[in-house]
Amino acid sequence: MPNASKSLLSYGVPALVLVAAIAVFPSLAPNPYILSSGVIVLNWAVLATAWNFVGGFTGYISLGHGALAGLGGYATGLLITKADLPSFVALIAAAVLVAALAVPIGFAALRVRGASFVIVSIALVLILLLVFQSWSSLTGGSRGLVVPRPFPGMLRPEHHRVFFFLYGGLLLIALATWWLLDRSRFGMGLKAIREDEDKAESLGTPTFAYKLTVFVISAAFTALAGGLYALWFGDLDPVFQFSVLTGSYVVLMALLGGVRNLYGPVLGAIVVGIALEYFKVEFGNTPLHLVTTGLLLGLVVMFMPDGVIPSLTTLVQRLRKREDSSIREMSAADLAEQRREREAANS
Amino acid sequence: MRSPARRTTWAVALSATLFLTACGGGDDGGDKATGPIVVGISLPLTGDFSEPGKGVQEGYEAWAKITNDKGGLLGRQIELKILDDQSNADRVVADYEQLIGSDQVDLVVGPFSTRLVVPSARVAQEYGMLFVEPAGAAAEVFNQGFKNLFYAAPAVADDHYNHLAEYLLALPAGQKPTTVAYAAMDDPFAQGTAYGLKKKLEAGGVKTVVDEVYPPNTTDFGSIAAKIAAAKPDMVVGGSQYQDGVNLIVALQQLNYQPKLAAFSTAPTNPEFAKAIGNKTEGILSPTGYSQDAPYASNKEFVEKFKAQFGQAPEEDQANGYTTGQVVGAAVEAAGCAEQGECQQKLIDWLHSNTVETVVGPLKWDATGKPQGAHMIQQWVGDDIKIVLPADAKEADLVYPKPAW
Amino acid sequence: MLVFQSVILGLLLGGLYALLAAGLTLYFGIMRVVMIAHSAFLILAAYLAWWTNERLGIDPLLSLVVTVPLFFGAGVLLQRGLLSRLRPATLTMMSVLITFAIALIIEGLLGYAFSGTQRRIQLGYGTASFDLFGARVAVVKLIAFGLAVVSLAGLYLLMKRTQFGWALRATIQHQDAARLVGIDTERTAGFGFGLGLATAAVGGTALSLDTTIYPSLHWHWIGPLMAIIVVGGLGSVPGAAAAALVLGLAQSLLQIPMGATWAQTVFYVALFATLAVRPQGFFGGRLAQRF
Amino acid sequence: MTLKTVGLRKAFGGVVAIDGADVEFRPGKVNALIGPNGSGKTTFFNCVTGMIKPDEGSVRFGDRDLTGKAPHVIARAGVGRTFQLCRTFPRMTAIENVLAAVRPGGIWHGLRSAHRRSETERAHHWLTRLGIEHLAGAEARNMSWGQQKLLELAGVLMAEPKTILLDEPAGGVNPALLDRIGTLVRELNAEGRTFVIVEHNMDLVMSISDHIVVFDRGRPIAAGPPAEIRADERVLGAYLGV
Repeated sequence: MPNASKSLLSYGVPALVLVAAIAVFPSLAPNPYILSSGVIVLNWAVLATAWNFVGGFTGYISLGHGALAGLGGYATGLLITKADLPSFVALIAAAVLVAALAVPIGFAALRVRGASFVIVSIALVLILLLVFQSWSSLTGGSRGLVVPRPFPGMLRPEHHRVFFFLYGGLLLIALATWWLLDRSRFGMGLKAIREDEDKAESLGTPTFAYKLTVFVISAAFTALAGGLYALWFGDLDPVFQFSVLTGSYVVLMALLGGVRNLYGPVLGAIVVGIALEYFKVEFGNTPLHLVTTGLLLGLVVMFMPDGVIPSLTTLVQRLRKREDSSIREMSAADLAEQRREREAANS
Repeated sequence: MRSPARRTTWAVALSATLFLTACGGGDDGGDKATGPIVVGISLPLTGDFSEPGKGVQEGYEAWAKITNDKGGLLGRQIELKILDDQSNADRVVADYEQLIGSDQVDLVVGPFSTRLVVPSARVAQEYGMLFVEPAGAAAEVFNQGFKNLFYAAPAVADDHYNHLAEYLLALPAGQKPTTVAYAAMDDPFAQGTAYGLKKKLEAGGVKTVVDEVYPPNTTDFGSIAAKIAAAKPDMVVGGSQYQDGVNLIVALQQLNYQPKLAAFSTAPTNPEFAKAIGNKTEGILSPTGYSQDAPYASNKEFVEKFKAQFGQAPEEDQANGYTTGQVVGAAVEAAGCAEQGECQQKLIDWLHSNTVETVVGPLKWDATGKPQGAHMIQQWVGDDIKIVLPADAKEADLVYPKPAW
Repeated sequence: MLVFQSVILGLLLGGLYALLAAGLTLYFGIMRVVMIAHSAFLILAAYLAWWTNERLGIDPLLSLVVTVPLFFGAGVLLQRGLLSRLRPATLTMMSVLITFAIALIIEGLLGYAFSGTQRRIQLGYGTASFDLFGARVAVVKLIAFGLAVVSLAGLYLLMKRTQFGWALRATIQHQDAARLVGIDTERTAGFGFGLGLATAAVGGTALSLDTTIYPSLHWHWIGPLMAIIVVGGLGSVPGAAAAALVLGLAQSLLQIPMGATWAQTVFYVALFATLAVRPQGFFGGRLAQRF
Repeated sequence: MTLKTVGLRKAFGGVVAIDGADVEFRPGKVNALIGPNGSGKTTFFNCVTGMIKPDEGSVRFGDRDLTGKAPHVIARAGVGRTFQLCRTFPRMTAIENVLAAVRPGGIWHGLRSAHRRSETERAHHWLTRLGIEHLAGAEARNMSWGQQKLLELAGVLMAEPKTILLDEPAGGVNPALLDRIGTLVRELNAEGRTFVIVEHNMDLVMSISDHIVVFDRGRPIAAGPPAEIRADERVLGAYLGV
């Protein structure tokens, strides 16, 4: 089967590169700060990949995944502090909880088509912010929640290294799941929903159940990323956990990298994550970050809805083709060949 | 069909390289013993806390300049490295991570706002650094078990109103306020001030009739004011930052509610305050940790040189930044060192067992880094705000009941 | 007494919600677009009013002379230049993203120009109030309410009585049919957007009279507004207005037992409940099916 | 398995699109549904296939009540359909377009590869049958209108429906393709599939259908074999607006 070699090349090789990069990065990082930036970038990568379960497969855009991550973080923290669960048990339990909560949320958001999903996703961020700020007897409110260290006494650089690998593992699991779905019948149905929901339904795809299922999977991975962040970072504050900005960065990353490709969101996360960190170090933070994010998001949506990287590669390919043809001497046979090709493509 | 696959491969490989190289550029510090002492600070220069953040920044800058003009610390010049944390907790951690791990600064001092102090103090703790901070006044800061943290101000939030509580509880039964309404921002500091007073007054038998907590972004105070006005308490206490205090006072005035006493934290000491509420400031009380007129030795110098440097007199935020500098400076001079490593523990040990003279008076700390003092109480009298408590520092007498606003 | 006071406050607030929700309903009617940036423009208008007062020392209400036409133009540009260029297949999702991006840009620029500090207009009559059957009514709140009512009434008359209003309603109800009877739906849609954004200009000025503003404040408006148009049923302006008054009143009354923060959740509870139980809304509106 | 409706009614606001329609299609035959523009044919299709919920009345397929069921339930019950303006999945290849009609039953089944041998072979079979096998790897959006129409039909057939509803199969296709579609419908019908066709092209309708239902103002006004319908004055009246 030609498919096998294709998928080996397009999925296998990048996977090896990614695994190798994750494996060697901590030993190459010159100082703990760089390592911690690496953890942050991996966190983005997991979030963007988790987001892409919904965004990439079904075409439904969520601006509220930041809230699901925040929920995962708070659930993890609260299960450790209030229920005395061991850190990583709490992490898993939190992901299960958030996935369970995603069912009613998805029910409200996905029952009708169109913008209601986006609206619910934004509303989710705003309402969770309100609730977590106000319910201070449980969440600590604006005072924040301190999540106990999973490895007490571990020095900070070592702590970063451990979490870098944990995040790396989570990313690989998320990618593997995405790949599994992508090639499955379930995934085919989801992609059909993205292309034409009515049509998919008329062919017998239970679109609502499919959308809900994939939303729950996405929520679970997002919650895992958020929970891991809580364990790594240690301090949760509603204002930052339930920020609209988190969701918009994730959307930007996924769209930038390309939502139709397994590695698109990872790529987007690496580019945007590093850029965020770089601009912060070089220029400090100004409200212009918002402006830049907004502009980029607008540009991507208006001109490159398939993602910047896919669009650029198409452009490069087109340019290269043109160069090829101008440099090479054309024979009549070549021209005839080209014409035949074009006709075949048009017929 | 091979080209899309190859494309993806290249793109991933490329980005991985990018990822590795982009992260490769950390610079190391210069000569340790003779070069300048680099002090790393992260401050909210943008975002929710940008206004006080900039105030604290001026305080730090004034401290560096004044100290450097006198020859620096241990004969070394002070160099400030200030990063902006956008009022954001993950930024503040990344900032200190960068300052300590990548920029290899010699000392770090604190950011602004309680909610940023705890995460950043933990970074400092886990790198074994001393952490003196100008803003973490809430009780939470001191029960995290930090051993490296010192709050460079006279009192924590809960103790700000101590002098006022004493005064009120000492009043004869007929005059003593019997009912109080509290409205506090859901912020560890602001709420701490109001609840500190509430706890003491309740213990003294004064009844709480309204107890409202509002989130930091509240802009409409109509209904909270309505509730307070309807309960007609003798006294209203606002646990406020700045704008929320102004808004609440305006909303109360719109309802024509006239309490016998009104106390608000922070807002009334702001220079813009009187104008913001249309000069209807009559009798409003506020605790303050700093006064330009305070008689402490270094304060005169501070006010004078600050005016020369920035063209205006320092406020509390500026004084807090300056005080932090003074505390760190004193520790460095005493320990005779200022770099990462063992020296940090020496600095911490020295501060735990000594008193430091600052522009807000002598400061000493308990084992958790909590300062042992109380705030002065100021009151608006005419067009000016004057110290009225404690008795030994007062510029005017406390007016009670306060005139109508 | 306290209840009565809260009812008054709730109605005054509901008026403003109604005006802003009317704008949001217009956009949705015209293009099935959920305009996330609506409240960002609201805050922008409030900042312009504040700035007018701060810099020029004139009454903030006078800024309307500039902001209303300005926003109208911006609305037309937004529709013609951006939204009408999106592919119809992905219009709903992408238009949300575009308007979301615009909201971010406005918030960022406001933060850059005026910093994140909270601002408030200081008016001579800022604390003035009068007594109404035992409740205190602040003059500024009444002015804001008056502005909202006058604009809503103007909008209503425009929609019902003018040629343009007919064209707009025809475009909303059936774009193809409207085109068949010779209405330039493209142009009408552009003007409709301008009109919607003009409500944000009026609303922002009204808002600036009595509240503190800061760049990220718009998030605290867009949530309730989205809830209002969903509960109202996404169809008609009256539906949105009714939902606005009901929810505004509910928020104000719930503040008595629940406190300010929890009371805000009433909007989101209403939003979720409506979508889960009755997606077509509670106040009529035919468009909700495809929402 | 007879597809029929009883007293079906659907109104949009004040406009009644279907007004108490009782229709019964002949099983195993090619049925046609004709009527002037705006007589409610497409709305009727949408009600039958669950895209729109009817206000009143019922839809029955054999002994199953399909009234108000979700479209995918109706599809799974054995009623397939095409759309008036042909709809394919534009950014999926032809073979994927057909494979999308495979129904996973259960979780494990759903997680299996979408490109399993047996199903891929079946999909290729349908592409070959409809004469577009050479385009199997092409994305639908790059195909011509006629090719997309055939592709849409291939997808519907992949789902193995017992009854197939075609909404204007002749719309916008050239005469050669029209012939092919006509032949295909007859062939597929001969293999035991029931067809219901909404169509304006009277030549096609008269040549391929066994039973014709005429719609006017939201309800059937006549039904019968082509010869009978051709002679019916009411039908002429409906078309001419008399």
